[in-house]
Amino acid sequence: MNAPAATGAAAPEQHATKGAIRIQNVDKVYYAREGRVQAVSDCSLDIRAGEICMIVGPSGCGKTTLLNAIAGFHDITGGAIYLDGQMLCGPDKPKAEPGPDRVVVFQNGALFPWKTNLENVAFGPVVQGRMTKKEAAEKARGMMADAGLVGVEHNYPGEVSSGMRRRVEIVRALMNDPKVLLLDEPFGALDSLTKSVMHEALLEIYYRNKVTIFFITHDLEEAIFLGHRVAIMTTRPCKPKKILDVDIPHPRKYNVLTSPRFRSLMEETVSAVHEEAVKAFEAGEKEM
Amino acid sequence: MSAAPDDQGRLRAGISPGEIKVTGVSKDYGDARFRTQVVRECTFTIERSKLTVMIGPSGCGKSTLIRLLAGFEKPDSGTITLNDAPVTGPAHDRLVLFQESALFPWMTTWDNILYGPRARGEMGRETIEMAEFLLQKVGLAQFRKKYPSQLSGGMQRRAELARAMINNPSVMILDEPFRGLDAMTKELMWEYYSRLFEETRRTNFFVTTDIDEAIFLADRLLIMSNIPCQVRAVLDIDIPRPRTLLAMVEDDRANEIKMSALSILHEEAMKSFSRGSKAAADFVDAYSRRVKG
Amino acid sequence: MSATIASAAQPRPRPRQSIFRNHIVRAVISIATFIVLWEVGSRLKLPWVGDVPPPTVVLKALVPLLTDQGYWYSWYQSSRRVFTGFLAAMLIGIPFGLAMATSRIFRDITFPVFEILRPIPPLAWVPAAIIFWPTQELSIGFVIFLGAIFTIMLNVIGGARSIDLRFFQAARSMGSSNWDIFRRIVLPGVLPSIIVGCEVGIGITWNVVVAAEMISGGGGAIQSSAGGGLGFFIWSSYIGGSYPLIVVGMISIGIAGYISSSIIRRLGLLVTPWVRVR
Amino acid sequence: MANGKQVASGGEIGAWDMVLYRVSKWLRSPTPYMMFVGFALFFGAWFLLSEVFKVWRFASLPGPREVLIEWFNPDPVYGLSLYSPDYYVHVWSSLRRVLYAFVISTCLGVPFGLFLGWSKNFREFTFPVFETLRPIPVLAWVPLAIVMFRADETPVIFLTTLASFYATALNTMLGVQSIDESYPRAAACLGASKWQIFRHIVIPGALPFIFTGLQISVGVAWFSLVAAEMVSGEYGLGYVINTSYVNVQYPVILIGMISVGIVGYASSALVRLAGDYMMQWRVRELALGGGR
Repeated sequence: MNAPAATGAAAPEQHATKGAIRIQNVDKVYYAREGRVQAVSDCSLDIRAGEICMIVGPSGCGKTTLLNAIAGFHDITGGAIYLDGQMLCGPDKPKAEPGPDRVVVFQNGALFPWKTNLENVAFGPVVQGRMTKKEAAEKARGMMADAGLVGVEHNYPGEVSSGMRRRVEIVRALMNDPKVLLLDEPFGALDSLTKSVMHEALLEIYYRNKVTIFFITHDLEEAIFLGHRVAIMTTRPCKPKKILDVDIPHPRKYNVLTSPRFRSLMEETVSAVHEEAVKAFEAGEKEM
Repeated sequence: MSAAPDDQGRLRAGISPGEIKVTGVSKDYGDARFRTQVVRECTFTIERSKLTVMIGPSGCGKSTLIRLLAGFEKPDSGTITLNDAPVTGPAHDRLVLFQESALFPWMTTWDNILYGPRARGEMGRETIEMAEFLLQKVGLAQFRKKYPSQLSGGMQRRAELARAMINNPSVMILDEPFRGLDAMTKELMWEYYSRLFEETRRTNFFVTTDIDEAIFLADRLLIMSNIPCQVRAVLDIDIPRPRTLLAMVEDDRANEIKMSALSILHEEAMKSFSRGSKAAADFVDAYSRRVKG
Repeated sequence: MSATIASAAQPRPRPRQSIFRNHIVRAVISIATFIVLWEVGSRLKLPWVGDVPPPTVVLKALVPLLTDQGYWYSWYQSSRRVFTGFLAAMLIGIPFGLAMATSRIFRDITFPVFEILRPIPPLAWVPAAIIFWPTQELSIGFVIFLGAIFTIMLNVIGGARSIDLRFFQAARSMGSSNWDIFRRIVLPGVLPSIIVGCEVGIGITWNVVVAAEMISGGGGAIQSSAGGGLGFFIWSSYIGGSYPLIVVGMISIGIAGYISSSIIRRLGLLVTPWVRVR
Repeated sequence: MANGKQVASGGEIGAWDMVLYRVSKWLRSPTPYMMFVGFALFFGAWFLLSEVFKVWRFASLPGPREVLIEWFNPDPVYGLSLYSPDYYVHVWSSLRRVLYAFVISTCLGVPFGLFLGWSKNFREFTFPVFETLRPIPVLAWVPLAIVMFRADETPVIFLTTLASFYATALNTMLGVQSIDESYPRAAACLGASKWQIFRHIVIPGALPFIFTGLQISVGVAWFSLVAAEMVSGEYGLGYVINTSYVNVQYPVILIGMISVGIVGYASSALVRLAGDYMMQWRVRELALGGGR
């Protein structure tokens, strides 16, 4: 096993004991029209319980494939993934079962447009049969209030702003008391100022709920601002190139962005990522 | 992609950078009870041969301002002048690059670039040569026969830059041109675009919501307030060119500017965010109390 | 989210057998089952299906027809009608639609009239058309024309409206004249919608031609013979009691309709190369 | 989109205010007056050509005045007007046929389409047959339908159903296929079972397409009903149009055509209303995203 050594400097506050993910030598090959595609190759990564782990890489590098494997949307062709020591998928069982312990927040948002925000948030516990509709609505209302979402319960997602929609979706995920939150570039489509507001909102939610967060992004500033650790991935096939400990204490606010420590981390990341980006950029152009 | 001296000469040939003055411009929308002032008493100058960047929260009326500058719409009051001549309508001395690509999907890269000269009937041998040169310059020589849908996002933006440059506008107006590109491609586009600016020294007006983008590119930075759109602050960014991403991260001056810009912007962003609904306003309220307390 | 393609030299082992082949096989199985069920059902005289001639009988009836001049003449008659009616609809519908899309006043004047005429099904026009037009051929042509024109016009208008506003602004600021914008922005912009409209329109056209020929043949509206056509072929087979020929006629029309819409699709892709690549 | 719409929603604005505002804006634009001009031109030309000047072939067409007088005549010359009970018998029998056809095709077409979209196996085994039969124009089925069903009423209903069924099933299938992949995934994440995904995601997700299909379905139902009634059957508006021609009662042809137009338009409007009612979320989204 080649788990990266924990430096401890940026260890997450150890409130959470559940939600450690171990990704072990994962391979993923699929066959597209153009032929054999090696999306992920020999990828190993340990994510500690209760930490925010940021996965950074250029778009199309296979990060989402990794997330899909953890969530159980796709099978893997080699290696294994464990959640708290339990095998999610591995040699005998290539595809994990999607379940409410690992909830995904999607790139373009997946709030059901035909349900009101409240119905969306209450959806999980109701379909799992854990709560009646009424209990779920009660709890949902409480959780939405905690996240500052008051007065939009009976609106449809299409009626509220995109930043608001993302928050509703995160709350919907948290309703299930998940061990892990899997976020797939959730703020990628927002403009940068709304994004900065959303970052602080996400941290707020995180400080109260202490779940493990697996966060995919290609925005370096976002990665360093939010994460305990930042894993920089190589382009095609995807595997960790460098794992960076972000030793800026939580709770963080936007003025962290201009602190010296932040800048030195930023420098380190920029240089590591830049060559990958150029590689991806050029590969993209060649393919065209 | 470094520019040979004669390259630079060619790029600069025929450019006469202009200066736009905006004085006391206001613009309202809607009528009777539904009237809203989007731009109020806006006054600023887009200086000759400089890259002026305007930053403000989304939905603050920046796009309206661009439509006014381009001449698609007329201001309710105030004046806009280009080189002291009033702006009356769209013309090819002020070209706009839109958010996301506005390349005509039914034309090849080559035809797209030549659209302007063709429309004005200026298809001399020189124009063709210039088009050829620009195509090389933006690195799309092999893609001349491709349609926009066959190009990647970054290539589309570069083709659009070429399409604008061939018309030799005295001012180029760019409305969040790199929005929608992924963060890494975007950063490469910044470097590319600022090098192009340094070579041509054309007057550029660039609108964005991204603070890093703004500081990386700008000679002057205009920070706008929320609706109604007004200039909140003007910062001169005196960081030497050429700039690179890494140098900018290390630069103390850049960081200072960022800090002061951020504090203004954060306030405006929160305001713009809460304008969406009452609930968001409540959220912002609760949030700021929590942050302070 | 696709990742890179491994070098082309590598062999391409596929873990499962080809899906493509599978799906063709399934289609064949499905159609074969349908034909067998049809054969069995009609041989066993099941209710409803019992009176439909079985496929074997239909096939037997078809073979001599292939060399029959009259049968091919019906093809020719129907196709000619569809073609002329459809051409007229295009020649009038496209410019009309473009005028409606570009001129506000013209649209305000004509669109409401167009909207109240549209819900009347084309075939309801048959008697009125016969009263109005001097010859039979013209009245059938007119009804076919009506069948296609509404769809074509709606698509032209819709297509013109969906052109991105920024294209106009960009063209305008690069110094385009109105005519230039119309020719180089509006026309190519609506072309894909025109093609979609034509594809739907020609489907309706075949429906209408069949019915018009049938009504003229046997429904009573037109007493004299309307000069054949596949619709008439079906109707006269029905009157003459030769049921297998009804099915032959139906299949012929199905094939004709399919061929004409694929021709339009092909032509469409030819004139809109930017839609094809992607 | 830094303008107009978003800005206007600043204050508290009621739905009724918005309606009033839109109406007043519409009245101040040239549109309604131009519309009036358009109608005046159309009916005027028709009237002048057929009744006053009696130009060329127009002379044989009944004019608008003639048609209106007959339609509103308590004692109709040709026996059919708003005051004759026969008129309602015809309208009702057409309406009833369309209703039957619509209900049957919806009950069959929607589930069929849902399964076509939902299950790849089902689709691959059944869709080829569907696609082979579809190019045959519905109206080419007329004689065969008469042969198959013998009775008077069933062939007409069968034809109408067939036309509607194609539209409904095809659009429902497209609707299911159009659902963003992340919706069923999100539901699976939240612990929904396969059946729950079908009920909570697939059905509502396909609803917009289903209603588009139903709109088309009503349209083609009237289209083929009229043709079928013209060829066979007794009663019904198509029958009225055809027999009036045979009996040289020309104004009645026009009455029949106009009635079909009105009833057809009303029925598709009903479907649209039902769709809006069932898809509140879309109505509200569209209301917000109105202007550019």
